[in-house]
Amino acid sequence: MKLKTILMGAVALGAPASTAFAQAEDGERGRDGQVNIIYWQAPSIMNPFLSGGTKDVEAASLVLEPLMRFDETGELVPWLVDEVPTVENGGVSEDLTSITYNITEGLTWSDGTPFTSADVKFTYDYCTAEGGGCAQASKFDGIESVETPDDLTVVVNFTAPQPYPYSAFNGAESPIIQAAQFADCLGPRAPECTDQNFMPIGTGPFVVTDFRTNDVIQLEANENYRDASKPAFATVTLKGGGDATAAGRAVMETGEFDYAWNLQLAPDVIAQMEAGGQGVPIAGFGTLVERIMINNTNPDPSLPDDERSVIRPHPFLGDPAVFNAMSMAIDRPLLVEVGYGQAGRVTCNWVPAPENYASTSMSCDTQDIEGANAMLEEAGYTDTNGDGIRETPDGVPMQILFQSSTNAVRQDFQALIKDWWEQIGIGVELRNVDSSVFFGGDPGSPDTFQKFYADVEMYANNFPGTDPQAYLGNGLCKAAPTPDTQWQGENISRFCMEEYDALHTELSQTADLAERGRIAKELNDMAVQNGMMIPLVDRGRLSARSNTLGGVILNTWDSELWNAADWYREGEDG
Amino acid sequence: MPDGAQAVLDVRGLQTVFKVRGGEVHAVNDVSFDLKAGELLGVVGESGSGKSVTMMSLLGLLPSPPADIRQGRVTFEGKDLLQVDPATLRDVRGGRIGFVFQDPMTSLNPVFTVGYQIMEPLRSHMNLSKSAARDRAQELLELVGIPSARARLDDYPHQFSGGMRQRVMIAIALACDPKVLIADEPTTALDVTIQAQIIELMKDLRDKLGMAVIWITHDLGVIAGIADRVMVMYGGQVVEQAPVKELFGNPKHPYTQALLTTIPKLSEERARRLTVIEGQPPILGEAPSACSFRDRCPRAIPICARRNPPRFEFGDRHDAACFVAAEVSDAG
Amino acid sequence: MLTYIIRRLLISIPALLLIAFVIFMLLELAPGDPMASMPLTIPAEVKQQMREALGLGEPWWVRFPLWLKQFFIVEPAYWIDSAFGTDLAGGQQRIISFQSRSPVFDTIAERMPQTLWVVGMSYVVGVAIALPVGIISAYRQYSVFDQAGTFVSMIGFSVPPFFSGVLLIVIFSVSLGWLPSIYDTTHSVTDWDSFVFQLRQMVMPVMVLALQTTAQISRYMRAAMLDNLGQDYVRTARAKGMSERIVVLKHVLRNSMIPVITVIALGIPSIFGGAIITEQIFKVNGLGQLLIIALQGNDIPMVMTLTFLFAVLIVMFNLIADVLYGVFDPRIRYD
Amino acid sequence: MTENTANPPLPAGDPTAPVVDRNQWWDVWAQFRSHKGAMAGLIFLVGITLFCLVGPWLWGIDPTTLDIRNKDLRPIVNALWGVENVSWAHPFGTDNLGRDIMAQTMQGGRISLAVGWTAMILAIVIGTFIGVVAGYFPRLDGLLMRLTDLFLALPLLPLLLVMMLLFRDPLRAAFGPEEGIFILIVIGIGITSWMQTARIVRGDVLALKEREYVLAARSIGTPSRRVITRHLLPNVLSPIMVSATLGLATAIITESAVSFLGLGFPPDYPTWGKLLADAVPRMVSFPERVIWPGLAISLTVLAVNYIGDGLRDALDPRIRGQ
Amino acid sequence: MLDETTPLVRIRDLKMHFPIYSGLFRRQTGAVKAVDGVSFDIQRGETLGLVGESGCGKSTCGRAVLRLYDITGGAIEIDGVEIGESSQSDLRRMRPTMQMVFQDPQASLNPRMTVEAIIREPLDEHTTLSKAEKSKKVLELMDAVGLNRRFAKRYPHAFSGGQRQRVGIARALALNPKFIVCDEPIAALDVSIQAQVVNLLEDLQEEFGLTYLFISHDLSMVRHIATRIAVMYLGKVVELAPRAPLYDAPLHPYTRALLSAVPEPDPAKAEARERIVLQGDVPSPANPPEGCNFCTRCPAVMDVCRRIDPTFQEVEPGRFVACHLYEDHASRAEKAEAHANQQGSNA
Repeated sequence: MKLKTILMGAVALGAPASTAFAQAEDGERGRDGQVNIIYWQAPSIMNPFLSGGTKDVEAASLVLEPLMRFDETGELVPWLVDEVPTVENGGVSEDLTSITYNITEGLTWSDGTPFTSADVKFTYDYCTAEGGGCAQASKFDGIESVETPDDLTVVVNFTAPQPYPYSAFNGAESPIIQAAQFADCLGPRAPECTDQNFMPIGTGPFVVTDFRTNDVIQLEANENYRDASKPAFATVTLKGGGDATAAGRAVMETGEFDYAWNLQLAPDVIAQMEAGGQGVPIAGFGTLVERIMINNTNPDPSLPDDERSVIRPHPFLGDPAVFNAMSMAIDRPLLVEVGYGQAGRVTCNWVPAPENYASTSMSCDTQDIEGANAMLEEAGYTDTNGDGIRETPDGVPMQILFQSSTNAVRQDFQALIKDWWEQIGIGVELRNVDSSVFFGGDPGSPDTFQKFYADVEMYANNFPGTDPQAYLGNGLCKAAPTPDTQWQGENISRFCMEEYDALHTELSQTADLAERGRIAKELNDMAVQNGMMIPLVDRGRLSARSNTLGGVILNTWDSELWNAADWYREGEDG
Repeated sequence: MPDGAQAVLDVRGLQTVFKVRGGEVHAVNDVSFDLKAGELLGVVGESGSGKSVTMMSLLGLLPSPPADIRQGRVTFEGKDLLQVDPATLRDVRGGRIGFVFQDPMTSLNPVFTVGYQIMEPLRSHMNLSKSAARDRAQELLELVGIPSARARLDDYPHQFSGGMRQRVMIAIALACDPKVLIADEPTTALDVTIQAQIIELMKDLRDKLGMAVIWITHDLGVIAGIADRVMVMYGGQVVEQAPVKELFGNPKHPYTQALLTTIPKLSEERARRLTVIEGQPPILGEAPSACSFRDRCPRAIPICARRNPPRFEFGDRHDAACFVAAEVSDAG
Repeated sequence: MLTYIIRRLLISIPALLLIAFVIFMLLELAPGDPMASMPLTIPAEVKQQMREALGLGEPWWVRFPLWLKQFFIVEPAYWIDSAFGTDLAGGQQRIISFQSRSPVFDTIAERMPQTLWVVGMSYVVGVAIALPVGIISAYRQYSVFDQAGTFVSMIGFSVPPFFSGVLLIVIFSVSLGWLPSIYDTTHSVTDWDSFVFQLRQMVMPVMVLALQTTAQISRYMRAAMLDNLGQDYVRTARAKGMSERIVVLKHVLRNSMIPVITVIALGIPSIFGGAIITEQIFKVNGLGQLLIIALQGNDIPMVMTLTFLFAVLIVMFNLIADVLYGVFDPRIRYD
Repeated sequence: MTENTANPPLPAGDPTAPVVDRNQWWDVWAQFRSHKGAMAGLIFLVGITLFCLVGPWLWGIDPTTLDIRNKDLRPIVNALWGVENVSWAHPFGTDNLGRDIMAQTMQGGRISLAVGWTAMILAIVIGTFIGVVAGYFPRLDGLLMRLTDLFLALPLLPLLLVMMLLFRDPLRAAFGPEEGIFILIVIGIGITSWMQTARIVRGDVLALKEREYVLAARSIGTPSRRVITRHLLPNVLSPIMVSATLGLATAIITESAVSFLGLGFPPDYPTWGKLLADAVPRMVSFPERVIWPGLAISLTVLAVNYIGDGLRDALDPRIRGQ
Repeated sequence: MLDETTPLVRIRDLKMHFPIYSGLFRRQTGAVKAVDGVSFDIQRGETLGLVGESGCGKSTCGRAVLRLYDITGGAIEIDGVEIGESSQSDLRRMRPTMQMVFQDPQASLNPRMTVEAIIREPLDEHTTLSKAEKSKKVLELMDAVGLNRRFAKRYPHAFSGGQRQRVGIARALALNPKFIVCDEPIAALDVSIQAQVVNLLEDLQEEFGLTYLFISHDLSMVRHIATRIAVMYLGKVVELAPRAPLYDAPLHPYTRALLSAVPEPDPAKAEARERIVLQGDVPSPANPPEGCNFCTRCPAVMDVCRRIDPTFQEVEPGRFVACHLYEDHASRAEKAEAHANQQGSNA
C-alpha cells in the first residue's frame, strides 16, 4: 500500500530534520526562487484576529508569528522567546497567576523596526478592545493585565490560577501584530484597516506583496528575517479556491504546485493521484475526531424553538440502549478503510491524543449488528407495525434525521451508517448542508450544526495545542447553544450531567500533569458513555507536497506552514 | 413593329421541375418563344401558370434544389445561357438582361442605401469608379423620374413609397444598359394610379432606350395597353401566342377566350352575371400527357384527354395549342 | 434616436430601483449572518456588537436607501476621486465586504481582469467560431457540414462544464502535460513568453466556455441566415449578377446580423456574471467565484452588489441591444 | 411562383363519403419523421425514459443498497481488457460503496427527467401565460414585460439558496424530504427560465392578433377568452414546443449544475448530475462511472435538442410544404 | 320592425384616428386619421361599393363600421340600433346582424381548425343548437356557397384560394346576417376565380336579401357589383354616387383620374384613351395637407383648395361630392371669410 510509505515518509522527514536544516542553512536567502502553495479554501484576510478560518490563520502564519509554537509532536517550542516559561524555570509563578516571557534579543519586524514587548501588549489590547470583534478573544480570557517591565520582558497576569497559561500569544491563532502598524485599528475601526489586515507587518519569513481576497496571495522573503540564510524561497504564491481534488491533482499529478493543504479525499483517489508521480501525500495525526453527535433534546420541528432544541429530552436517543446499539452497529474499521485509509484510525474517544489524555478504557473495533438488535429488543424497542422500523414503547417510530456537511467522504459515511442503522431497525433520513452554512454559526440559519435541528449529526472537531481542558469544557451544561445565547455555544449535544460539570471544575484546578490526565480520561469516558457522541475515526491531516519540496514537516497542532522558513527546493532526484 | 428583326433571346423546349416531398411539380413544360430586339412581349397567366418560373429559369435564378432545369436551350447573344459557366451567367444577369420583380417592398435590400444598390451592378459589371458609378446612379434615378435624385441616393428603401421603390428597381435593372428587361408583374403590388405612372414610364423608357422587354402579368388590361405581342401561359405551357391586337381580336384558345370574357370591363354595360371559368387550375404533378385545360374547357373533345396538343400556327406569328381551334379531327 | 435612448434610460431607473429592492428583500429574507465564519469562541455579545458595527441592527427601510446612496453616490464618487484626484467622497462609508472587510468595489475591480480575459475571450472566441459555422450551416443547409455543426454545437450545449472541464484537465494537463490546470490570476503579460503562457493557461477554460457560446450563437446565426436567404432581395441581388460571395456575405449577412447582434449584445452581461462552474474548475477566481464565496459566507454587501451590478448590466445591454437594432437596421427609427 | 399550388385532388372512391383530411398533425409527424436526427432523438428519449421508468422495476436492485464487499466492480472494463472471472451481477459495475451503478443511473434518470419535465412544463406554462396575456392585452403589456426583465435580472443561484432556506422545512414537513426538495428545485428552475418563452409567445401573439382570422373571430363576437384558447394558443404552439424542448434540456443541465454546487437532493438520492459530479474525482481510475451519467445527460439533451430542431422544421408550414 | 325605406346602415361623420405618441414622455403628438369624417347610408338589399387606393382608409372604415375598433367619433346605426358607443359585450348581441368577409382567404381562416369548425364557430357562439343541428346547418351553408360537403373535415391549407374564400363567406352567412362588409374579398384571388366569387356573392344577395358594403380597389369589379359607389381618398369620401353616373360622368378630379388609370383590356380602345396620370404619391394620413386632401396631386387644383377643405355635399340628387369645383360661389365666399376670421383670431 502506497499510503504506508507516505506515513513512513512523514515520520522519516521529522526524524532527520537536522540534516534538512543543515542543508537549508547552507545557502543564501531566496536562493530557491519560487514556491507555490494551494489552499482549496481561499484566504480572505491576513489577520487571524478578524477571522477564525483555518485558511486565514495559516496564510497569516507565513507573516505573523507567535511567541511560541507547537511543534509536530504537539510540544511547545520557543519561537520569539528564549525558552518555554514553566514553573520549574520560574517563567510561571508558583500560584499559576502570572507568566513571564523573555523575548529573544535582536528581533526585528519586516520593516526593520525592533520587535518589543510593547507589541505583545498591544496585541492583547487589540484583541480585547471593545467592539473590535476579535475572533481569538477567548485566548485572552482570564488575563488581568499584560505588563512590559522592559522591551524584552512580557508579564501576563491572570485573574485566577491558570494551570495552562499558554493560550495567549502562542500558536498560529494568537500571533503578535505590530503596534505601530495597527495603532489606529483598535476596536470598531479594526475591520476598516484594509491595508493592515491584508498586508500585516510581521516577524515571519515572508512579507505580503499582493493580496487578492479569496484568490491569491503573493509574498516575498522577509529581508529582515532573523536567520540570514532563510527563507530559501524568494517568493511564495499562495493560491486559493477550487476543490480538494483539483488541489491534490495540481501537486501530485501535474506538478504545478508544491504544496496542497488538507486533502479530504477518499484513499483511492489519493492513491490515484500519487501515481501521477509529481508529489507525495503527507499525513499526521492530531486530535481531530470524526464523530456522530447525538441530540439530547427533541428536534421535532413542530415544537417551539426553546423546547425543540433545549428543554425537552429526545424521545429515545437518551436511552443508553439506543445509542450503544447505534454505536455497535457501526463498522469503524470499514469506515476508516473507505474514507481515510492510512490517514485515519478507529477511535472510541472524544479526546484521542496526546497520550497523557487519551483514554484506553473503551473498545469499539468490531461491528455487532445482532448484539445491537438484541440490545434494542431487550430494551423494549420493537417493530410493532412491521414496516422495518422499530417503535419505542410509547409507539414513537425510531426514525431519525442524520445531517452532515457536504463532503464526498462524509456522504459515503452517511450512506454506510444509514445502511447499518436500518439493519437494526432505525429509519434514517440523510441531509447534507454546505459546510460554510453548516459550520457557519449563523443564528438565522436552521442548518447550522449548533442549532442541531436533526437527531444526529456528523462532523469532526479538535483542539489546538495539547491541553484538552477547554475542549472538555464543551460538555458543560452551560455551554449548550440556546436561543438566549444567539445559538452560540460548544455543547452541541446539549449534554448535561452534574457529575461531569463537577469533575471539569476539578480539572481546571489541578496542575499536576498525571492527575490532569486521569481526570481528562474520566471526563472523556463519561461523555461518550452517556450519549454525548459516537466517536468514529481519529482523523489524520492529509496534505501533499511536491517531490522537489524539502523541509516540510506536517504539523497538526499549529499552522501547516509553521516552518515555511525551513522549506527549500530539493534536487530533481530528491 | 420590328417584325422580322433578329431575335435577341430565343428559348426552346424549356422544362423546369421542382422536387418536392413525395414527387415533382412540373412547373414549366416545353416552353419555347423568342424575343425580337426592341419588342415588348407580354406574358399572361394566372398564378401557378409557370410564367415567373420560366423567366427565372432563363437566368438560373431558381434555387436548386428544389428547382431542376431538365431540358431546353436559351440562346442569348450567341450563347446558351443554360450551359455557360457561372461567371458568364453573372455577367449576363444584371449586365445584359435586367430583371424587375413584383414586390418592390421586399425586393430591395432594406439595409443598404438605394444608391449603393444601384451602384453595385455598375461597379461589378462596368468596372466604374465609385464617383462615376454615383453619377450614373443619379442619372438613372433621374431617368426613372425620381425627384432630387442626388440626395435620395443616400436614402434607404423604406424611405421610398411603393411606386418610387419600383422606379428604383427599374433603375437597377436598367443600370448597365441591358438588351433585355424582364419585368415580373412590376405593377401588381401597386395602386392603379401608381400603376399608370409605371406603365407610362416603361413605355417612355423602351422608346428611349430601345431594349426588348418581357412583361409578365395576370392583368390583360395592362398588357393590352403596352405589349406588342402576347404569350398566354396555362399549366406550365404556352397555350397561345400572338400580336396583341390579334390576340384580343381573334383569340383562338378557349382559355384565352374565357379569360377575355371573365373580366368585367369598365367601359361595357354591366352583365347580369360574369362569365366564369369553372373549376380550378391544374396540379402540375407530372409531365402533361393531355391538354391541361380540358377539365375546365367548354369545348373539350375526347382527343384533348389523350394527347397534349402541340402549338398550331394560325397565320402571322399567331399560334395556339388547341386541337379544337386547329380543327384537328377527333379520330386520333 | 436620442429621445428614445433618454426615454429608455428614464424608464430603466424605476426598473432598476425595483430590481434592487427585490434583490435586497430576497437577501433580507435569507437567514444570513456575516458572523457566520466567526469561530464559536466569540462571546455572543461581541458578535452582536460586530453586527451593529456592520450596520445590521437597522431595519431594512433604513438600510435600503443607505445602500442605494452608497452604490449610486459614494462609490462613483470614490471612483472619480481615484481617477481625477478630486475629493468628492470625503471619506464616506463605502460598501464593505463582510468577509474580507475591504471595499466591495475594490475586490470586484481586482477580479475584473481575469473574468474579462477568460470569460470575455471565450465569448469572443465563441462568437468568432459561431458566425462562420452558422453562415455555412445555413448556406449549405442539410449538408454534412450543417449536420456536423449542429451535432457539435448541441454537444457543446449538452455537456456540463464540470465534466468537460475536468476531462480537458485530465487529458491536457495530467496526461499530456501541455497546459496548466490552474489559472494564475497574478500573471501579467509583459513579453512574448508571458503572452504565450497567458494563452496556454487560457486555452482550456476559454474552450470550455466558448463551446457553449458557439452552440447558441451559431444556432441563431443559422436561423437568421435561413430566414434571409429566402427573401426577395436575395433574388434581386442575384439578378443583378452579384457573385454568390457578395450575395451571401454582404446582402444576406448584413441583414442576418441584425437579430444576431442583439443576441450577442444580450449575452454580454453573462460575461460579467462569470461562469461559476468553469471558474471553479480552473481556479480562475473571477466574479463568478466571488459570488459563490460571498453567497456561502453570507457576505451580503458583496452578493447584493454583484447581483445588482449584474442586473444593471442586463438592463443596460438590453438597451444597447435595442439601440444596436436601430443602428444596424435603417428601417427602425426610434421616435 | 406565387403560392396556391395546393389544389385538392379529388380523392378516388366513393364520391359522397366525407373526406376526412389528414389531421395536420399527421403532416407534422410525416415531416418530423423525415428528420433523421429528430427521429433518432425521439427514439432515444423514449428509450431512456422507458429504461428509467420500467428499468428499476425489472432490475430489482435498490440503488441505495450497499454491498461494500463488492465495491468498485467494473465488469465491462474487465471484460474489455480480458480480465477473467467477470461477474455480470452488476453490468455497469458498482461504486466505491458497492452500490449498483445501473440501478443508480435508472433512479437518477427518473429524478433528472422528472425535474426536467416538470420544470420545463412549469416554465412553459408561466411563460405562455405571461406571453399571451402581455401580447393580447396591451394594457398589461408594459407591466408584464418589465416583470420579465426583472426575472431576467434575478440570479438563479442566490434565489435557489434563499428558497432552499426559506421553504425547505415547510415543504419537507408537507411532502417529505425528497419530494420537498424536488418541488423546490423544480420551482426554482421553473421560475427562473420562463422569460424566453414569454418573450417569444408575446411576439407571436402580437403578430397573430393582427391576423384576419382573429379579427374574424372578433367580428363573430367570440369573447377574448375563447379567442385566446381557440385561435391564439393553437397557433403559438410551435414556438412553445420548440422552447419546451430547449427548456427540458436546460432544466436537466441546470439540475446537474445545482447538484454539482451541492445544493440539490439528499446525498443518497441520486440524480444524473449528482452521479456525474460524484464520479468526477475518480474520473481517471473509473472513467466508466463518469461515462454513464455523462452520456445519459448529454444524449438526452442532444436528443431533446434534435427533437426541437425536427419540431421546428415540422411545424414550419414553409418547410413542410416543400 | 322598421319600415323598409329607412336605410339599414347609417354612418354619420365616422372618425377613426390612431394616436401617434412620441417624445420623451410619449405624449400624443398627432394621429393617423385613417377615417376622418365619413358619412353614408346603405339601403336594404343594395351594395355600396367603397373604392380607393391602398392606405386611403377604406378597410379601416369597413372595420370601424362593424365596431371592430373603438371609434374616435361619429354615429353608426345598423338596423335602427346605434352602436357607435356600445360596449363590446353589448355589441356581441348585435354581431349576428352584421358580418364580414375578409381580404386574404389564407389569413382569415385559422389553419388549425377544420372547415366545419370554422363555419360552426359563429353558431357555437350565438346559438343553442344541438350538435347535430349545427352540423346540418354547416353542411347547408357549404352547399349554399358551393363547397362540396365531403370536405367539411378538411383543413384550410388543403383548399385553393377561391374555395377558402367560400369558407369565409359561409362563416359570414352562418347567423343569417342582414349586413355584410366585404373587405376586398377578391383581391387575393386569380382572375378566373374572382368571377366565381363575385357571382356567388351576387347570388347570395339575391337569395338571402343581403346588404353589402363592398370594399375594393378594383373599379371594374365594383362597377359590376355595386349599386352605389363611394370613392375614398386619404380618409375621406370624395364622391358618392350611383353606379352609372359615377362611371359615365365622374365629378371629382380624383375619381376621374382613378377611372382613367384603370387599364383597358382592349388594345384598340386602350390606344385611343386619354389617360390622366396623377403625379406623386398619396400623402401620409398622419400628416395630411392643409385644405383639400387631394390638392397635392389634383390636376385642377385652385388656390382655395390649398386653404380650405371642401364640404361633402349633394350637388345633384343622389350625387355627393367634396370639391370646390362644385361649391357655389356663395358658400365658398362664406367659407373663405370664416377661414380668414379664424386665421385672424389665431394670429
